This record gives sequence, C-alpha cells and structure tokens, in this order.
Amino acid sequence: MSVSVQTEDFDVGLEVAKIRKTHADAGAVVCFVGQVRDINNGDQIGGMTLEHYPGMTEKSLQTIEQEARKRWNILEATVIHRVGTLKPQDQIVLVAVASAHRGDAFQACEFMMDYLKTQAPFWKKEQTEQGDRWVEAKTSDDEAQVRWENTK
Amino acid sequence: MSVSVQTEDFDVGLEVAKIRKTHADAGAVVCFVGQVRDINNGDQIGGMTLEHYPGMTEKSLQTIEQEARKRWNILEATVIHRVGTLKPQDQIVLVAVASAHRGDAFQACEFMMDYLKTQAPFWKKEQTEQGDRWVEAKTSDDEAQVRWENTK
Amino acid sequence: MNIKVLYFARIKESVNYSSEELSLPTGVTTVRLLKQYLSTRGDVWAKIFTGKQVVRAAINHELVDDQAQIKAGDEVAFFPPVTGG
Amino acid sequence: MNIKVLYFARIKESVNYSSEELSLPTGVTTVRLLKQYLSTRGDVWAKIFTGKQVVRAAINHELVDDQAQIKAGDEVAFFPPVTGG
Repeated sequence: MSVSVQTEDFDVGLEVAKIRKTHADAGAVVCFVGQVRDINNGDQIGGMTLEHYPGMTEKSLQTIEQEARKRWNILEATVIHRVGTLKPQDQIVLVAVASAHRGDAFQACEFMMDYLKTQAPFWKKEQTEQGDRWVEAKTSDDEAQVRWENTK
Repeated sequence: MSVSVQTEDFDVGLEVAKIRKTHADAGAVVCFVGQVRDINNGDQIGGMTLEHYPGMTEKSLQTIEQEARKRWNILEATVIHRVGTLKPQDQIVLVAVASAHRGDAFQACEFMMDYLKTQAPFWKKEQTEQGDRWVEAKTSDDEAQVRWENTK
Repeated sequence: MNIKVLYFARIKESVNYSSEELSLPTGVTTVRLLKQYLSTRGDVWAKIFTGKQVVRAAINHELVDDQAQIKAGDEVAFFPPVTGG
Repeated sequence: MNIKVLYFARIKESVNYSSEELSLPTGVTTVRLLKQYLSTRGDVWAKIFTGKQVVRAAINHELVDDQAQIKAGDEVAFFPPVTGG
C-alpha cells in the first residue's frame, strides 16, 4: 500500500507496473486517472490551486484504503494526489488497485475514488475569466459515496 | 476508438495518455490491465498460448465498444488484446475509457471487460507440469455479463 | 449450398481441421441441423456436436444460437466458450 | 482548556487565520459549542459558523460531527465540504 500527496506529476505506466509486478497472482489491475478539465460549470478554466490539510490528508487516504480492504480482496493499492498549482489537462489523482480477479479491483477502485471525493481534505480553487473561485462540493459525489454504506 | 489484436506488448502509460490528451473535457480515465497469473486452479502455470478468430475478434471488440457507447457517455476508448505465446506476469489485455465524469468511465470499462470475457473469440491454452490444457470458461464470467442485460 | 466452416481451439484439435469448404445436403439450413449433420461423420464428431460440452457458433463473425439460419456463402464457425481477457 | 484550531480554504480566507491556539471557556466541550463560541467573534465569524453553508470539522485528523467531544490538547479543524479527486 502506498499513499502520496505531492506537487510533482506521476507516471501512470510506472505505478501500474509497480503493483502488477510485485504480485504474480494479480490477474487484474484497475486504475483511475483524474485530469483537470478545461471547462467547469460552463466556464473556461485557466488552472487551479489545490489546498489540503497536511497530516489529515495522508491519514484519510490510508483509511480509505483500509476500508476498501475490509470489503474486497486487494493485493496492492496506490493512491497519489497532487496539490499546488495545476493546469488544464494536468493529471490530478491516481488510484490503482491490483487483485486476483477483476471484480474486486473494479469495485475497490471506484469505492476509493468515491470516498476520496467526499472524505479526503482537499479543496480546489479554480481560475476563471471572472476571477478565482472555490469549487463547490457536488451532491452527486455524496450520493456516490452513500451507496457503499451497506457494503460495510 | 481504437481496437488492436497483437502479439506485441503494450504501454499502459502511453495508451492512457493518448485518450486523456485528445480530450480536454475528459475528467476521468479508467483503465483495466489484465496480467497472466502464475497459478490457475491450483497449478503452476509455465505460460500460455492465445488463439483467436481473426476478423471476428476485431469486429467483436468494436461491437463491445459500440454497446458501451449506447449505455454511457464515453469520449474515447481503447482495447488491446494480445495473442500468441505469453508468460506469467505478461500483460494480456488493456481496456481504457475516457469520460467527462468517473461514473461513466468505471461502468463502461467494467462492462467492456465483462463482455470481452464472454463474447470475444479468444481461447487460452495454458502450460502446466501435467501438460498443456485448454482453460475452461467460468460461469462467474457469464453471470458478470448477464447483469448488464437490463442496462440496454 | 456451399458454405465455409471454421473450427477453433479444442474443437479444431479434436477434428483436426481448421477450416473446410462444405457442400450442404438439402435441408441443412440451421446451425442445429449443421451440428447434427457433422455429428454423423464419426465418433470424434459425434462427441463434439452431440456431447455435453457447449459448442458456440458464429455466422459471418457474429455469435448466433442453434436456431440461426445458414445461407449459401456463409462462413460458419464452431468453438468452445471463449476464455480471453 | 487549551486547543489548537485550524481553518482551511474558503473559511481560512474569510477569517484570515490559518491556525490559532485557543483557551476555551468552561463549558465549550463539543464541536457545536465551539462553533457557537467562535460565531460570537463578529459578523464574519457568525456568517461562517451559523450561516447556511456547511462547515465540516475534524478532531485530530478524523472527520467528526457536531456532537463530537473536544479534549484539552486536541487539534480541531474547520473547513468547507471537500472537493478533491
């Protein structure tokens, strides 16, 4: 299990290869890569700044991974989240999960993203032509998280 | 949309970057990577040979992608499946899907893998210490596919 | 009518054919009837086409069931359940 | 009792504090009571802690609700709903 909060970019191919190669019994790796979109709520985005709560962020990502392990058979998982200044089409987050079989890897990866979106202390401030603005939390993200409640 | 049946290995990082970078509105890329496991049904696997039905294979992978597009908002998708001789821990299949939002990408990627497992004409023959044997289809794969029937 | 028949994987190995051109007798117009016709070729064929193991079929690169109609010039393929991915 | 309080994102910008050491009056023993206490500091504080926008809280790096107890030495954080990922 590896968790990282960093300003630098990450290498998707390298991260997937890492968790795949350390487990000869891993038949499946599912990975999610988030990218900064060039448009949000109809406005052109020039870039964004990601603030986080150092200490709590790492702990919360570790908790998310532990919660996933309680629910599914996971051989290995990696979470990388960038902070600081990002431009459109920059990579922002990676969640990769290796399992013996694909069902566990798909479920665990989506679960981890849903929890990360609603539990991990990151805040986005985006630059638009009308000035900077804090991104509002989405109720659809809360709903996405709630559906896992009965899988505990 | 890109479909490839090939003997050569593929580069996960490159494939994810390709579909991400061509779509500035793609907030999410979900990718599945399948790896040859070193053990199957309790036996050590020395390697495997993948046979396919040239012509039908490509058509079937394209159909799977079209079926996914009917169900979810997909910006781009890539399917690569290797054939020929593979060793344990070789990469065997990649399905990558880019969408504006993560829900579509997760669902479409898992759907495509489930359909590929039950519809695309590939057959594995694995080498064990007791000799070569054809891999048996799993009923769990049929069940995984059937659950998408009511999403048409 | 004339058709092309392909065999794959375990079935190809058993019948020792990968493909053949067939001139079908009148009345052999569906996948089910073609399976019955092929199973009269001998023990190996009977075991495959009337045995317990599932045999899947495709016509012109599309998966079909046993009721599917066969037309002149079709490419019909027989194979075990697929195991890719 | 003494605690540390941290503020993040929009709340940090509004109150113009990122962190402070606080000596709490007797009786301020839960997140809800701390919010009420902070809201007496002035309009900006009242708007944040009694307004319509959701304020989330964490104690010692764990998300908590308004009923959570505060102990001496705790690190309490206030922030808007998270928007990472």
